[in-house]
Amino acid sequence: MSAQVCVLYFAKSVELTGLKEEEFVAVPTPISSRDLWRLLLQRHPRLSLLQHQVVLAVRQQYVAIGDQVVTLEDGDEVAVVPPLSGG
Amino acid sequence: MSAQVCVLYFAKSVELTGLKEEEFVAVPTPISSRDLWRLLLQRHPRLSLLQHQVVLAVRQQYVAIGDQVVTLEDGDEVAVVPPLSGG
Amino acid sequence: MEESGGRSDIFKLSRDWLSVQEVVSAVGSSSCGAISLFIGTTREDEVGGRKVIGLEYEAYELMAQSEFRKICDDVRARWPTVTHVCLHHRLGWVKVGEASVVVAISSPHRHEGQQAIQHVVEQLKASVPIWKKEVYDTQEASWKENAE
Amino acid sequence: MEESGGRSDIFKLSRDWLSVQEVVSAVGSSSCGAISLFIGTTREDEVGGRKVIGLEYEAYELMAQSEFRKICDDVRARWPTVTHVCLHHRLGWVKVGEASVVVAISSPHRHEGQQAIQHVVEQLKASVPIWKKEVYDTQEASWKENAE
Repeated sequence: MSAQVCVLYFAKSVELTGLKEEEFVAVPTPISSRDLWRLLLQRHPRLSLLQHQVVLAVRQQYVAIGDQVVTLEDGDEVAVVPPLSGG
Repeated sequence: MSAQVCVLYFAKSVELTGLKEEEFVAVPTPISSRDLWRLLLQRHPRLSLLQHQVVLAVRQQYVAIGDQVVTLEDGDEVAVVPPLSGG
Repeated sequence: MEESGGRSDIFKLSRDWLSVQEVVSAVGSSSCGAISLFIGTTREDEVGGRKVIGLEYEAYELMAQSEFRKICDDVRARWPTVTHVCLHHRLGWVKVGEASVVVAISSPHRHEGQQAIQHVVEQLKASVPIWKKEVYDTQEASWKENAE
Repeated sequence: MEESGGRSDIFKLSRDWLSVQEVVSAVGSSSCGAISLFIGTTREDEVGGRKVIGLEYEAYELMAQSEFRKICDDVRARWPTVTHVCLHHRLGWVKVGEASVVVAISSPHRHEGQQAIQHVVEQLKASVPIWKKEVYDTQEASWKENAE
């Protein structure tokens, strides 16, 4: 199974990818958050600068990068979330 | 020795004495704060309703009613301070 | 207003409506990242079946000023980074829903300001000679006493 | 704006100057005797010899809204008497001295509001997807990271 998802970039990840958002057309699902991050790194190797600091958000819920498995549907939003600095 | 002092009343003590301030012309000095309070009670017996709740202020410094001795000078300000309720 | 080393302690007793923006502006400082604020308002309340319609405040004004200065000295001893402190307190008639006190403190970071403001409000209630009388819809009134 | 049982949670992301009075008015309630407020401002600062001239903010807006709602649910579970919560956060360019965030909480008495506001500010920094970049007088910039 695979899904087409919309990937959103914020803060430093915008500068590293040069993009605010893009479509990923054939993401395997279910997938661990670690493998999802690897897919992003394959497309944008400079994102490795955020390694160990970044988390993802899938359908606006935080997911740490690790063994956790997520199920994706077409149209889902996946976000790259660098360290927060609001307030 | 004696001094002429200005006595200020606030809050409930205004209602009990009917006064906002008055002159006391011959207050003995030095005097304990307990004796000073007795002088006030002699002139305004209804102030006894504040007994055990009131403190005095002499020259704008709080003085609990008790053994503490204060020295008064002509023109000094003595205030009757019912329980505070600012804020 | 007391100024020393760029720090100010401002205390004002006012018979007019209190402006939150004025108090905030009084403590603003480009060296501060945090402003903590407390607003005390007259609460709608019922006491023994009578409705509170407002509060009537009075103060021993000069002594209130000097007690405020003591509180600020104490705040600066406990939280040395606190920059400006400003307290405006209403006198006279304050109807339900209006502010009776506005306090603001600026500090480089937020923790010291948030602790200091609690201390200022507690000490205001404990030691500044101000009194209020609750006035009811029955025309009755009673002098209040701070619990703390 | 969420309303339930006369309680509201208001969250606004704004590219305009924040009005403290607007945030205060949003939480006003005649059943509340206390409003606690926190204002976070851009501090004049020097980092490695460069002067900070302002901050550039961005947010994941819809997710920020939903994380704020979680914080408010948590606040109401911990301090059930908290009445209204309002948080306005700037986006875009915020120059030194201007407010980037204003939070207000109303409550019948002051202790719960003062505790709750500290929790809201901590959780805002920890979990709401907002980012800022410090911009220096040298035209350089760097993304910040909340310590807490």
